Amino acid sequence: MQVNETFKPTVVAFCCNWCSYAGADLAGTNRLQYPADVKIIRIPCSCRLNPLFILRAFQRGADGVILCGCHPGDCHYTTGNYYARRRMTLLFSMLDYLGIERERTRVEWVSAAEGAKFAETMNDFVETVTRLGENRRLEDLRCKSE
Amino acid sequence: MQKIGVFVCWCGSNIAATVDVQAVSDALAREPGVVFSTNYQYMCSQAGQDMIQEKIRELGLTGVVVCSCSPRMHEATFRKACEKAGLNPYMVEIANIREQCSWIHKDKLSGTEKAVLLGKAAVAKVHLNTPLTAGESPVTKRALVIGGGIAGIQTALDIAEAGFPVDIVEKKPTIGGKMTQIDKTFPTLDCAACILTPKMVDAAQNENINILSYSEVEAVKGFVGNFTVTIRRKARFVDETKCTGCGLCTEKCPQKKVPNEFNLGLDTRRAIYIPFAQAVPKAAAIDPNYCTMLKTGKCGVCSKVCTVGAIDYQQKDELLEREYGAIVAATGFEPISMDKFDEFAYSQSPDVVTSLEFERLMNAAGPTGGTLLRPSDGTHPHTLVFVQCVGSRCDGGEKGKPYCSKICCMYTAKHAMLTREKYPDTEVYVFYIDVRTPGKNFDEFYRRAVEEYGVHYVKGMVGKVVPENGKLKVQASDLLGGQQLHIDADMVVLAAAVEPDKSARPLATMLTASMDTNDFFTEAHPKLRPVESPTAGVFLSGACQGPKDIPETVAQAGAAAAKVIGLLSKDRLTCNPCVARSDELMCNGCSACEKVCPYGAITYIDKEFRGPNRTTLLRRVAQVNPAVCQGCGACTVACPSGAMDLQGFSNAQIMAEVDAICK
Amino acid sequence: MNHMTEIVTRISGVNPRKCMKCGKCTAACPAYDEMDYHPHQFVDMVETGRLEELMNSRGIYMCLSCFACLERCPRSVEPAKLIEAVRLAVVRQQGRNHLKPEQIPALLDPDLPQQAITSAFRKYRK
Amino acid sequence: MTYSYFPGCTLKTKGRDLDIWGRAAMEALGVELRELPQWQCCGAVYPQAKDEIAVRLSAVRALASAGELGTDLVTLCSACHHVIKRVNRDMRTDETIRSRANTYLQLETPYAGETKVLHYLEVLRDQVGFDQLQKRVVKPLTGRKIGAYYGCLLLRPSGEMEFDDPENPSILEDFLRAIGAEPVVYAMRNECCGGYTTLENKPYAVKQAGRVLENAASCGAEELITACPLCLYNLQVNGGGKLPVRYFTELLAEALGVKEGAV
Repeated sequence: MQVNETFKPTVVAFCCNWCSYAGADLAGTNRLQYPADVKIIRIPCSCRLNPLFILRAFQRGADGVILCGCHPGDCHYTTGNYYARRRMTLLFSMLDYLGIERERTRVEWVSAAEGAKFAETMNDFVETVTRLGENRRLEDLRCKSE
Repeated sequence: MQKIGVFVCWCGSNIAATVDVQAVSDALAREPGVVFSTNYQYMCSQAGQDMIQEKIRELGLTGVVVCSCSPRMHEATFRKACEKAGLNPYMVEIANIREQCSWIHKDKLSGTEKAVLLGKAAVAKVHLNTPLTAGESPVTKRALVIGGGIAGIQTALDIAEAGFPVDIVEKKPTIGGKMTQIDKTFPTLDCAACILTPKMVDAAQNENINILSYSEVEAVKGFVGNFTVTIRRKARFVDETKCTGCGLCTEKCPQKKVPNEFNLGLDTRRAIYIPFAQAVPKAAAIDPNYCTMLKTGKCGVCSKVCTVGAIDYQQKDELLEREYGAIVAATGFEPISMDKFDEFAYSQSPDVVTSLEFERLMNAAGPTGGTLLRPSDGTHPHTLVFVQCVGSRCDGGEKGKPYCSKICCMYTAKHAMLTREKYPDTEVYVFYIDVRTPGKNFDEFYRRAVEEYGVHYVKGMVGKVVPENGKLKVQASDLLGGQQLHIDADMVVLAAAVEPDKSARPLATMLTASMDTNDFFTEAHPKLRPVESPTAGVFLSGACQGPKDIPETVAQAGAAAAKVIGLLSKDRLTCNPCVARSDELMCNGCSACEKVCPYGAITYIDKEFRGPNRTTLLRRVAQVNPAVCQGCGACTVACPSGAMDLQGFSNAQIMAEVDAICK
Repeated sequence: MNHMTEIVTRISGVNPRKCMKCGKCTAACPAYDEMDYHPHQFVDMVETGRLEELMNSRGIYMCLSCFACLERCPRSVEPAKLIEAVRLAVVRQQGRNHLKPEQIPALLDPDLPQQAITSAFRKYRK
Repeated sequence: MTYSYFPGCTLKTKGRDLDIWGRAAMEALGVELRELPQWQCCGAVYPQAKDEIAVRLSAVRALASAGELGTDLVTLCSACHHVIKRVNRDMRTDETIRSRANTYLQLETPYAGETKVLHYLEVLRDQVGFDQLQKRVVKPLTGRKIGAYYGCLLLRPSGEMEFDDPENPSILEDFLRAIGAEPVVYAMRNECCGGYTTLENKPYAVKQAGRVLENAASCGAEELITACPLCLYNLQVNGGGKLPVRYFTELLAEALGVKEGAV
């Protein structure tokens, strides 16, 4: 497969405040490198992630979206990540139906102690998304100007 | 339109080395609504904070964006600074350009580009921020300490001393914990019982302390300042208030074959027992697994001999529900099981013991009355081999623990020294990987064991122990001597790794407190908040947070008590204002949000609304209790009508961030 | 990294840097007395690149492949795999077979299971 | 119950007894062991090097052929079990080895470690059940004090063999109890007997076999059992006859009353 060397994907990472955002901070503290294409948005819990946010990201040209939360059983709010997991399963199958490759979305559990896992996950995800190339843009037909 | 000020921090060279801070502040200056943008060496310094405050006053800023380190580090600092200058603290947003940018990207060009984007997202968010005011909640002025070892006792005593009532919940029939089983303490060699038991008595006599022994925490509800805890008081079949602790029943009980857990099974006790002479409360308990009366209904000896009528075979478990303002976890540790380490023949020979068992064998109140005898044949051992790091410092797998258990080097030196002191005719070998003795007078202690007491310290490990003809043939490496040693030993003592008590994990789940992969409680900050759990109102004391010796445990116990006292001395607590809010006009009363709320913060009320033609109609709408809501946002996604939103992380705010990043 | 160290770590899939020098491998080794270098030294010599000495040592043929070192290593360093890799690095070189077919008849014993010969061939020659 | 059976080369020659009694006993227990139609020597030692493919192939062939028959694969010799079990794991977990082996073999269906490999003793413990075995014993070995000799290959590396506790195994002791004997636990039962070096360094093999037997005898064992032809040879020949050493299948056949007819 041909890989466009200059293609820089836009990757949005939603991180829960308690585990994954702290995990991302830890990756930074340990100077673990991952591509600058990843931009993190802090949310209080993975269950705060409204599927609409992901659709919006794909509408606006994101090439990949990843949700990181606490490990099952370790949610700061006890059960939030379970809700997130169920919601994302449904959303991902819908995205698949819409023609967005399954690999462009991902859910990972990253604890506050897993700086290395965070960096590895991001490296792997960006590599996957880069390999897939530019995403087709989700468009809301009602909003189309012509 | 907001008037936004942007402040880009260099963090010395931490940010400035890989991010062109000037370019960032220049780029952000061109964002809509930004009226001021600058960069400075240390935004968090007094001078930096002064600059922000000055600009708020001078330009009448309505929003502030600080591009700096993680909000987990200094969000509170900047919010406080802005509040002092008259800006609502929730009008501040942090763009994390250190941990999530400058520290992970080496290329300055892409680092700068990303920093600009993160700054833009923060600016976009601030545009939609609204001033928030924190609510308040009352504080129940009573603390719960879970675990009655030295950590729990010290924490409780310190809290009680400050005048607040404390309950200690202890799962065993007596408080005291592991320290009661220890013979002498390093590096001073004073007797553990002599320093611990007076503290146990103090706890029992302190009118602010209520000891709930033989009890376990069953459920925890609520939040900081307002916990409701269900405690199971297990049936001890003895009325604690009547029992005088005379011990007659424990002499007359015909069931003599019960392994004595206090002596780690090295001897036996009766089915009705007082764990040890100085137990607190000094009251007997019946072991239902062994009591003939409870199992078959035939016996009743203890009831007949008890002069105060304290025996009650009908006693049932009892559930208590109590309110607390703060909870301290002090669940302590256990030595790991030696099941997976049978290369040391622990299961094959009674003369291979763990260090805690060795404590009992050396203790005057132990099974041998303080004379060191081999458990197999009761003879005096001449050659003893101590093995350190059994199960500590192992990499992964279920076999051992990845961490250093911290206390083993010192207690092994203590055991070796005491053995040589009491029995000069013995040869004592200690096999070590490293001797770790950082602590006051610790290394001196270890050196004394070598130099004055002639303990043979050998750098190396034991690879196999073979029991043969009454001896333990120890095969070991002597790395400095370059040889494989074969020692015919009489006893082998294993310094087993320590692990958190098994009750810690379910407790952490109840408390929603976080744990590391080894089941130690995680502290809120590894350096700056070492005795607090990240969950507000939950504090950590002793070895449940990590391996610790007694002085460290007591120090941490006191520190945890100080934090609890600080909390309980407040009458009201400021709540997190970033909580869910329901738009009553949009709410259709479907209950979807109520079902996903883990805190029960959402209730429904029937509210009057103005209908058409001057009618009024009652509609069922959701209401969030801001003191109970913790702000997870589960309800906001569940809400089908879009009525529920989270303040500080609203749908619009997050969408604005998404838009700023993807374009 | 030294070229031979690289070959040996690749063949074995072992990371000698995980070793914490506790010496449990050497303590567990039943063939200690037969060896000139010992398990913990094997690991150290691979890590520090002293492969030449190791490849010329008699000890590498004395390893029983009993996996006691591997089983009991607290850091999953697996010295047995390193030793096998060093042995292979030797016998894969032309003319460095440790066992030659013409040696066999003299070693035979009527009761010897052929498993012993097969395994010796597998281990000591290419 | 029907299993594919891989006897291995030694069990066809010098270790014939292990095989004959093993089959007779399983037949008596109503378990069918079907010898694989075509099998080759497993190689006798597990190739630890990650880049050795050729020497893994005969094990893969046996595994794939059992897989085609849709049966679990039973082995009896410790060495064969060790090799086949570990190669199977490689095929399951190591992508490089899997793809290279499949490229070599050109099997109709590529093999990826699907076959379950069982040791004869695991069949006895988990399929027949030691309690059931006990009921089928006609001549219990009452009063015989027997030490189980495990050796190294059955147990280690425990993470891959998943056979029993590597430092405190119990399967052979439980087996001995089931056939009415009194098991003797001794620490050297999982230490190597030195059999591999019998060609290279006979004096050492003699010394190490002696250590094992000495320890077993001192703990009260009057005879030893093993599942490995090389261990048996080494303990018998190099051990100097201190204790009788037998295959465990011999005692099993004896207890089930099928020993005489089998030979």
